[in-house]
Amino acid sequence: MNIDFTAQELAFRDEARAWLHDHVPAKPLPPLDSAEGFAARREWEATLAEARWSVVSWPAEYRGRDASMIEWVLFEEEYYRSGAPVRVAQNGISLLAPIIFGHGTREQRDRYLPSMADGTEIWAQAWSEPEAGSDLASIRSTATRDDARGGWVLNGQKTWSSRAPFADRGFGLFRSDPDAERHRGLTYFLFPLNADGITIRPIPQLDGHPGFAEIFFDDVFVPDADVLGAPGDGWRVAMSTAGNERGLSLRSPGRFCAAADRLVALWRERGADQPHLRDRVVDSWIAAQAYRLYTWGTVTRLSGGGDIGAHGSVNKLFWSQLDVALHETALDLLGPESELRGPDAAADGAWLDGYLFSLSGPIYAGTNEIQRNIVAERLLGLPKEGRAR
Amino acid sequence: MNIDFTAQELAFRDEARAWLHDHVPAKPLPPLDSAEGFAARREWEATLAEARWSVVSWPAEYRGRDASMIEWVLFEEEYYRSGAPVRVAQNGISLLAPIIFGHGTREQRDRYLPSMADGTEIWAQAWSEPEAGSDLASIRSTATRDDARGGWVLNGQKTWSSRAPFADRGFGLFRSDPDAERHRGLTYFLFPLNADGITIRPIPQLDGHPGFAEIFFDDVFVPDADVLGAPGDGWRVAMSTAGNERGLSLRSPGRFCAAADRLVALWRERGADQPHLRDRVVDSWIAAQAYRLYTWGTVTRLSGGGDIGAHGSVNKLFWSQLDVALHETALDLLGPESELRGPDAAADGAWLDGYLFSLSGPIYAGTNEIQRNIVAERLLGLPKEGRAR
Amino acid sequence: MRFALNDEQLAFSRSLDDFLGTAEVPGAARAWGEGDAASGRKIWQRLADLGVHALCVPEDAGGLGASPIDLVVAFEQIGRHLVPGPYIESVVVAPALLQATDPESLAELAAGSRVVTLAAPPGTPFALDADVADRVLLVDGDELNLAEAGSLRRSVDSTRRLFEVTAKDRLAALPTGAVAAALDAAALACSAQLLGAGERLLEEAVEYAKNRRQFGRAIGEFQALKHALADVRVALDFARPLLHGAAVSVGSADAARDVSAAKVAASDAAYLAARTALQVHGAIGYTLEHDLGLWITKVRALVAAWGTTATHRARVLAAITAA
Amino acid sequence: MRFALNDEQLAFSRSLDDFLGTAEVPGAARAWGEGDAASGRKIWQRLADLGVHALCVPEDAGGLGASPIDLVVAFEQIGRHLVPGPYIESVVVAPALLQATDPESLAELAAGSRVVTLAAPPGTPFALDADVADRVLLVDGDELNLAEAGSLRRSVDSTRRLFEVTAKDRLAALPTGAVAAALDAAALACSAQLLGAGERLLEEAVEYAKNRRQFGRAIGEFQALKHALADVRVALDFARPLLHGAAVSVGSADAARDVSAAKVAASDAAYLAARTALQVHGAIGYTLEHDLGLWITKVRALVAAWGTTATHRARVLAAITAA
Repeated sequence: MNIDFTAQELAFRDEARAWLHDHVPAKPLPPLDSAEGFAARREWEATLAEARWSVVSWPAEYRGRDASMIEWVLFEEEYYRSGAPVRVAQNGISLLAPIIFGHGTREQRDRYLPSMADGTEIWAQAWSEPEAGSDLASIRSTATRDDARGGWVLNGQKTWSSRAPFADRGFGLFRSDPDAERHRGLTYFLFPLNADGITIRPIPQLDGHPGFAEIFFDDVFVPDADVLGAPGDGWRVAMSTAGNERGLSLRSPGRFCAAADRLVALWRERGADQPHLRDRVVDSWIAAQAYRLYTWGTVTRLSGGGDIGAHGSVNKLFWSQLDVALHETALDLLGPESELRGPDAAADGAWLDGYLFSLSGPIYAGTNEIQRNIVAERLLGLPKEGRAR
Repeated sequence: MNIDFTAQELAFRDEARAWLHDHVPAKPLPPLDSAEGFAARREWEATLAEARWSVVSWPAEYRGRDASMIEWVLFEEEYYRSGAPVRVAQNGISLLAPIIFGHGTREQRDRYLPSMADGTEIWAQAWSEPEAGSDLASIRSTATRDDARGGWVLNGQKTWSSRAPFADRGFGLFRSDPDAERHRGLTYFLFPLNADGITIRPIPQLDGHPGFAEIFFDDVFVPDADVLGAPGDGWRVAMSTAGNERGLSLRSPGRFCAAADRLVALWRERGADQPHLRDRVVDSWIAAQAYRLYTWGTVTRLSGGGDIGAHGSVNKLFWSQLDVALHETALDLLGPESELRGPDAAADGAWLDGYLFSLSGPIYAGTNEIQRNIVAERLLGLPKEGRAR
Repeated sequence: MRFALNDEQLAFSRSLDDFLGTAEVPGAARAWGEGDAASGRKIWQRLADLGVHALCVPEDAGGLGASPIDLVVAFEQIGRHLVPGPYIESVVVAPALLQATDPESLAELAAGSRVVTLAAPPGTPFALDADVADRVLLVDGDELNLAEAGSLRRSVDSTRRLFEVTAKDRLAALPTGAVAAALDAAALACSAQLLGAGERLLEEAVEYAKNRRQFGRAIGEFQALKHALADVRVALDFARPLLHGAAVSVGSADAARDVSAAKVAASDAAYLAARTALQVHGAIGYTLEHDLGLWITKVRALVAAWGTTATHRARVLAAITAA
Repeated sequence: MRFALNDEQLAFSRSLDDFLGTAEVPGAARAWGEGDAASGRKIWQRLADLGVHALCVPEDAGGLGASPIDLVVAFEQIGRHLVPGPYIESVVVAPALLQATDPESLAELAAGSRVVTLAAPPGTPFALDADVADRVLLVDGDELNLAEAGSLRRSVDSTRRLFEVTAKDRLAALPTGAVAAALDAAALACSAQLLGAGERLLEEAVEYAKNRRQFGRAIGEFQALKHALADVRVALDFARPLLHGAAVSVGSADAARDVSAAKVAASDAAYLAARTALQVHGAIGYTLEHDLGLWITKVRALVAAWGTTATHRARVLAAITAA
């Protein structure tokens, strides 16, 4: 058991660190989900891509560096430690790209991956529907076969589509066989968000920015070339583990370690007369450290051919709770100023923004209630009893 | 709205305080659930009774003082503040006596209440059964009619009978109609614990003392005179609110206020270099204060003819959690000494004993899971879904 | 001993609830946050007509000289309905501070025709809604100053418009204890506001849990949500008596301790209600379109207002260890 | 980077688990607590035969000179199976402290034929099981003393027999850092014991929840219990990597920080497991007849042993704020 890295891994990390040190914007960019913030981050994606840092784990032919999972985690640690901007291309890169690599045609890879890698096309996910929040399988939006045109016609409504207000393309599941039950008869589609028949309605979040949107589909035609995997096989395609390993399940520990380090710095500034907060500061740091080490364990297992499986739920429960607790502690340290937002506030308002963002953690990508059910039933073997939300 | 007391109430309180000040044993008695501790507490009950402080809220003819509910709470505050011993007669006085007053015959009152009041007969409850922990209505112990002898024959097994290892008499529900469903067909019996056919098996608790016992019934005859209420009506009798108001639901706030005061004193001694515990000490004190004030609200409502109903569950959830948290905080203040028990430990081991006792709070008298169901369904009106333990 | 609201207090509470329930307050609060105070001012005036603004003004100055209990009743409704505006400042603090220096203003305050706001660092570093106030004050120790509003600072609660202030003219040195008493009354009112917000959040979450269906049943059937909501009920039920107890003890030696205990408990209970309500609602609760977010962000702001819970815990500790 | 146990470590763990699973340890632990050490001594010797006692003894002194990872593996099984006796003292601390002053004793320690116990105030004020020890030590700062055992003190964990000690003869002044390193190793072993106890408590609770029926179904179907048990799984899963990380960092500049982080997380996770297991079992878990109580009381004792969580949190804070 060790946490030592090869010379190659260390060289990779050092190169990333040096490049980030030289290139990360000195001033924080405008908020991610504002028009300016989105545009500024597109540019940042292009800058990353130019130096081949945007998709390090992809193969070289698609602008990657063939980085191993270890190298990917090391890169992410450096990325967050450097204070670099949140990645606007993240949903595409972490949720969609693994599916395209695993289930897409050669043509689909060539058509979509390069523009994803350099930020010219930003992707938004379109999973949830108004009546199917956490219950993904109860999707009602339809795909009707159109043999004449060689494709499908989409109708219905998606919601909670992150990034959709400013993104270029979307991906999601539609019910292509109206007679099939729940998980069956779903098909995975890719589509441009400016297609005829698509209407986007941005939804402002608690922080005031439109982090997500509703997408309305009114006879939207999608050619067969933009079906990912086989028609009717969408659920299996979407749930294939490849999509989770480097995405939400294996959420980058660098993010929490960097936040914990900032919290410790805040404590150094303001903790002297707030000793009652000591335990919470320490516990946040310990939790971030635990998450980092846990991730190395996961990487070891996955590198050895293992599957993340229901452990992804353990992972999600932990980081989502850590994230809320860490930001709550920071706000308590800020005292009467904790309600302030924006550039006049401490750390340019990053603590409050991070706090508001953290509140979505226990909700999205499967509520924590669902994750606890999964842990209890699949890892502990407790009996089922009608799945809970 | 006020928390002012009448001259009569204040005089009552002052009299109690003065008497307790003069009579409470200087040294703590041996543990309640040891033979010596039990015997010493019987004597203490007699001392209380002699001065008419053992059952203040009972009518004068049964050695009480006709104290109002307000006076009773005041007495309890003084009792706990004085550091007086835990009452060995408590189960009888708080659980059984209200039922005897409400449903018993004149003869039953005359036969049982005086000896309960002076501690010559200590009562143990016999509710639970091995297969019916929290699910009280699934009682299997039987009562079979014996017309010839004019009574009933009890068979079966009860468990978790507090005080049973050293007590004199028991009370509990038995299934008198084998064909009736769950809550129906139960009858409320009183019986001597030394009756023919009764076997008591003491069960040692985490603290090493036999706080409860199993009671085995093997053809135990009970005459009709010892049926409380009508045969078959036992569930209704047992659940009548009278039994809860001054018992477990309206658990004496004096107990928690006295414990919180002791915690604050411990903090004064040891808190200086443990500022990280500040919030927990303060929160325990605030919670005890909240419980005291909440109780005055309940007393106001009950005095006005109101019913405690499902608010008893709110109450139980709060005090049981407060009690655990308060004792955990004390143990943390004690640091490396916190594991010590007995007379050599801080406060004669009272913190650790109190801690172990507090752990039973969320379990007994209906687990906290059941209490939360009751609050959710009866107070919040959320839909039922098969009752949980 | 009678520890319950009396019939007049219950009727007062109901009259405010009835009015505010039909006043489309969340819309007014949103507009208020965007600088359009018109609807908010109408509500302000109607609440003044219902007697809210006169509560803390002595009878001989044209007010009601009401008890702190009435104050708690009123501010619980203000919190429950998300009423925007400098109520604590104008209704609670200003009458206490201006009594000596500007007694004539009290009748106007009582009538709702004068809006006063103030900052009182360190606990209250900014003046709420200074742009709609007729007068901006700055309390500096025992000194009362007329102040000038500076730039607008954004709060997590978009309906709270905070302004920097700088002292302009010194108005008076207030008698010892006057500022402390006024700020205690403010903290008490803020606690009541938090409790009202917490009650509303619980109510909304319960309603949503009864109606929202997932996996083929109402989500309120799932035990995890039931128990989380039950815990909120418990927390609120035990915060309320502390609030009422603090109101009863105003003027006594224990007032500061009891107000602080109430602020701590009301903050924690309301915060638990907010977190739980958000989790029950899921993503919809995370949108600004749904009114829930207005209450959630308000609770976040108020737990740190008029003294953080840390400050109030420290005050409780000082009181209980001094004895 | 390979952050997982290797095959030898897994085999070692399994061998201990297999033996202890058949050794009727809870019965031995009960007897041990009552002063009858016979069965406990047999287990002691068998574990020595399996290599446990030789782990920290250098190879040239007749030991295995094993890695801290192996130590963690062994003590997790000791905690999991509730093995009574001064293992941390004899297996971990004594070899480190006696290396300089009494090198001959090391081979006997490694063979399990010598039992050593010790006190090291303030974190470890009493000597465990001094009545069965061949030697009692007292660590006072950097000074190592031979000590005399005084009276028996009762622990909440009836299988922990604590003795007061007084110094008799001064043995040596230990080199700077030696005591600290030995006590860190002890805290690491204690953390592993806690994690093992926590895993066992979870396992017992899950089994009980699957089999115990109430209200017509297995109580493990109820979401409240499911979620409580899932939370325990999460807490244990994230304590384990801290333990392994601390083992890896032994000897580095971060060792003290990492050991303390592990002790905090293992204590909190094991304590959560204990509280949850008790709540799942209900009254039966509250009886001494059921073995569950032995684990519950042991966890309560160990969270305060070899440095309380407060002490360890303070050490983490000092380390992370010094940087």
